[in-house]
Amino acid sequence: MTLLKLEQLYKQVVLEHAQNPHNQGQLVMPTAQIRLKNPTCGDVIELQVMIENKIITNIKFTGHGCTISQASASMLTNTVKGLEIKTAQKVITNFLAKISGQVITQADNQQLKDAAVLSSIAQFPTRIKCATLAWHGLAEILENEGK
Amino acid sequence: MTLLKLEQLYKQVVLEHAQNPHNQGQLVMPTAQIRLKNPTCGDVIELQVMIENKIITNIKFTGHGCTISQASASMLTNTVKGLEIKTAQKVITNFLAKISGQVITQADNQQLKDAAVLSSIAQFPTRIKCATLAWHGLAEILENEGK
Amino acid sequence: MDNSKKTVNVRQDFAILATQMNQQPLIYLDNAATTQKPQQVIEAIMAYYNTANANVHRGTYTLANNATNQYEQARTTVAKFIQATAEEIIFTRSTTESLNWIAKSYESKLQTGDEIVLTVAEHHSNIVPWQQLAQKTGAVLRFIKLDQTGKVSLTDAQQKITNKTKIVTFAYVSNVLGMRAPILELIKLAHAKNAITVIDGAQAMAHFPIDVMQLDIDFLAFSGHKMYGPTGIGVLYGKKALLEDMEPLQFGGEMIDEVTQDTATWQKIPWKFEAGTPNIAGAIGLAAAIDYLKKIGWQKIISHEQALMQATFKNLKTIPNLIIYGSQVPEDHYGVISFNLADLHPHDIATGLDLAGIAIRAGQHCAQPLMDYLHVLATLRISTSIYNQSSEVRKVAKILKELEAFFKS
Amino acid sequence: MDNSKKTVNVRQDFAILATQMNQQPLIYLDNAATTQKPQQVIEAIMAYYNTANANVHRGTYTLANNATNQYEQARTTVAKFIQATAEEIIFTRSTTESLNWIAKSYESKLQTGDEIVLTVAEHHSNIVPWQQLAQKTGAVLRFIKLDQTGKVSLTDAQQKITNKTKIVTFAYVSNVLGMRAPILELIKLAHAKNAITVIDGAQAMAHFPIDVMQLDIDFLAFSGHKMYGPTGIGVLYGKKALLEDMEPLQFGGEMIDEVTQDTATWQKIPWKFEAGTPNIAGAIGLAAAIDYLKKIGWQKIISHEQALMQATFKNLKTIPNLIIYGSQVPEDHYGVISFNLADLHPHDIATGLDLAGIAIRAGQHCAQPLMDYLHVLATLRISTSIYNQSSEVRKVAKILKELEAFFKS
Ligand SMILES: Cc1ncc(COP(=O)(O)O)c(C=O)c1O
Ligand SMILES: Cc1ncc(COP(=O)(O)O)c(C=O)c1O
Repeated sequence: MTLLKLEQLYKQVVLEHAQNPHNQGQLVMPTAQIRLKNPTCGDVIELQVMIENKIITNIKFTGHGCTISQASASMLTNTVKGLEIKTAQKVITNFLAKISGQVITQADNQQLKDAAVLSSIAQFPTRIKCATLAWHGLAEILENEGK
Repeated sequence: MTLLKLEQLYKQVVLEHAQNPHNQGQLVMPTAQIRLKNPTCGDVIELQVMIENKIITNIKFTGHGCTISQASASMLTNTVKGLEIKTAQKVITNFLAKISGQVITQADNQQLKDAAVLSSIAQFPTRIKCATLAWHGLAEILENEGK
Repeated sequence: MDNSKKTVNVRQDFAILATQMNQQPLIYLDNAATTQKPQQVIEAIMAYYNTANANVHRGTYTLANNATNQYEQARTTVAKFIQATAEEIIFTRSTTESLNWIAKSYESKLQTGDEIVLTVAEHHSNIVPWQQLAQKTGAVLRFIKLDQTGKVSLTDAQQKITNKTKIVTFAYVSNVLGMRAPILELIKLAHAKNAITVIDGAQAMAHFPIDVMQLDIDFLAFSGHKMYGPTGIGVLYGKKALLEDMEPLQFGGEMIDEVTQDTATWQKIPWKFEAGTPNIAGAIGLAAAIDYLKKIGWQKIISHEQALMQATFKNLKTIPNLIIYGSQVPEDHYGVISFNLADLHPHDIATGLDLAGIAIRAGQHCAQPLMDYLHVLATLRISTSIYNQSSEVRKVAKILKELEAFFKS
Repeated sequence: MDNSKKTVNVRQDFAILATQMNQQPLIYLDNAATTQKPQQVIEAIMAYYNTANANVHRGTYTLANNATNQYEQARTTVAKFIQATAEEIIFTRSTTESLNWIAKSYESKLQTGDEIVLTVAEHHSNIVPWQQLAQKTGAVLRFIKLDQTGKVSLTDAQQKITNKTKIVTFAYVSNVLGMRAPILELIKLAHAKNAITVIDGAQAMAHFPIDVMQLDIDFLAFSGHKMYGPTGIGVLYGKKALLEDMEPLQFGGEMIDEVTQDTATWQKIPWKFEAGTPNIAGAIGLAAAIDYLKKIGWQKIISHEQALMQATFKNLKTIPNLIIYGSQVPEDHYGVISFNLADLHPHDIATGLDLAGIAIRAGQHCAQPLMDYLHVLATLRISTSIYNQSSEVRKVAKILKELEAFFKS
């Protein structure tokens, strides 16, 4: 029974992202970057982005952390690469809404790509911080860019 | 019933000492003095003593406070005036013992003079501080003298 | 008018009110010192310990998450109570600690010649921290006087609050006179000179609603135990920008972002101020007290307390040699009334009342400068709350008369 | 060996142990963060509020006198518990506050070039206050290393404690490694150089008796909530002469002797440190926790905890890829054991355990410098107490194996 619940949290796609993270590494010349920390567990993620003409042309991350935070960062980079700032901000808002248990439209859901599966975390409140760490970080970067 | 208990606390002799305190005033040339304060209620007593050849040849007090603290200071001065330091210390010890509910010998009791009646305060723990303020002050003076 | 009917529901919530003191039914009239606690508050504390106890902001397991949620929910409850946001609420031990933290944090911000303005009616907890600040920085304390009715004098305030003023601080309600300071006017005077305002809310919170936004309060300090909450929990409210500008006062677990052997960085507000394990049960108990007040409702609380103050005045006024300090108008008193009876010492009177089961305060009420100002050595003080009833103050007046006769005989 | 029989009496006292977590019986193994509270403690708090609640050191009526007596009696209980005198016991909020107060009070006593010696295994609460002290005074921090088994190295201590050393401070028991510092030797080294010793007792008090006289401890800090007592109450013990030599850290009601508008004088120790209304119910609850420990008796506590640590080791050792940090000898661990499982992230493991009702900690345990020193990012930590039983640690081991299989598949 415990394992069943665990499988619900760590879906295959989550484990895959964690084991083979996408966009891991550093950008040569990022236009913005941020360092994020979950002080409870010590997870650290550094996000670097390249923004050109209000479009996220590249994004990478480094750091270490639990399966959820790593998979979530990997999914985030996949989802937002190539998006305009405004669109990326909408996607982040949708992701945060979904993960806190709200229902979003199917179109919005599709836009989340793999990250959509992370919504199962809504049932595991102790891990929401892990799943949203990178997303909050990107939101902060984009807010500053928008200014 | 309340008044009965009150009478027990404020015996006639207590009220008399408070209304006509003995040895109130200041010494011209005290050999030692102390200022005492009960921070709960603001009572203040200043004790002045004249000690010659290890004898308390004179003692006076000033200050303001409740009936109990004034009466007690008045009784103290009456009781210890003329005593040797050592004897006065023993008297103080006996007084403090009696007021905290302990039994003392009849001889010791007589030596307390009027102050013996204050022992009824043992039943009124909220007022013990008032009744012992001056006595603790003299104890401190005598301890320093003895050094 | 007897309002015992209105209060009977409330009294059931306070088990201690059914006890005896010196073989008499307890009449508790020292609410300005600390209020009694309703079962709702005691049960909230018990429930926390029996179902959710864990340390906060640390554990990754469900129990710890529950504890953290309850603790942070308590912060939100406090914030809503005064119309603030949760990040502006710091949990402290007490009003005293809150005031000390503000004063301490201004050590790096004041200079010789700066002035701190307070009133002559402050509680020691809102004097001594400022004395210390003045000693450390060379700033000067300036005391606003009271007018003849005991009100904080706005005329004098206008004199005292100048361009030199950096901080204006005062008790919203005096713990001796029970009177309300002209808070709106004082804050306007302060802000006109760019001074910050520090409000000692200790005696206000249980009696009427406070809206920090509308009053434009910069800092507000209060204690849980004076508003039906537990001991050991207090609140420091500060405007977001001001709190962000303040350095933490204590250091250690929970308030930390990152630590190496030689350096450390802090969390955001409010957590940067809460070093170490906080009084979790205390915060939850305070939130329960606020819920309790809300359930009764301000309107009911205020009308009950005003009626009671009227009854108190009416009864005390039947005693010829009794002097009431401050305003002679019941409506000016928020739960507190100080007086003396002839030239009898308050301590003796309080003992007489105690023997009749009546708990009222005699002394200086941690306000020696005000005692000096009023030229009294000490006073008696009745302080009321939602569970007191006019039959109780009637009994006080009756016993006072008996005591006067006893001591004068 | 199953010691559930020995513990069954104790478990009844903790209502929370009968609750479910994630549909599983709760197994609480985060006792180093905070312990659960027995009914005896919760009831002492309730009884205080329901029968004796009043403010302390102020009122002249019987109820206030009762409250004051209970509060001061709690102080005496704490004093006896560590072989101190009542005037040497100051009630604070927590270990963290106690340590901050000591560090703060040495700001006026240290100079550039003075050294503060601690160990690399300290909790943030025993690092950051000293960093602040160093920044303010120009003093330097020096960290004693651990030997290969995780013990505080006496060889290194001899190097680090020199004539420049003014303060030597360390956790009696580490909250990560669970190991006991060589307290007698360290204190002797410190005193030989006329340095004062500050002991962080947070993780020690619940596990074995401490005699401040015999150990010649100068200052000792600990928290009620880690020894079966309530949150929001801690203790600062200091030798009488040292406390008398310290200035108060907070100012206001209760700690005052006399106040005028511009000056104030303080009470004697311990009261000069307790400004404002203290956590009265917290102090009484802590005393009840001490009475509870005494009733069970140290011998029983120690033998139960040792047997449990042995069982914990035995069970964890059956997992091949599990690394235990620090000593590999169960007897060296006082209620705490940190470990990692293969290269799995502690956070993921903790979630898996949580789903099985098991509450253990994953993370850095407020000890980042120690994590750096051990070259780990985070660890898992089991911390036990008098109510845990070997069947519980057996279940932990079983689930750990399942989790390893799950994450490795
Ligand atoms: C006006 C005022 N300010 C401050 C305080 C101090 O409150 P506490 O003792 O809870 O810190 C009190 C209570 O005694 C008070 O009445
Ligand atoms: C060794 C050690 N020191 C200090 C502390 C801080 O204790 P508190 O949070 O109760 O102030 C802790 C608890 O986390 C600890 O384990």
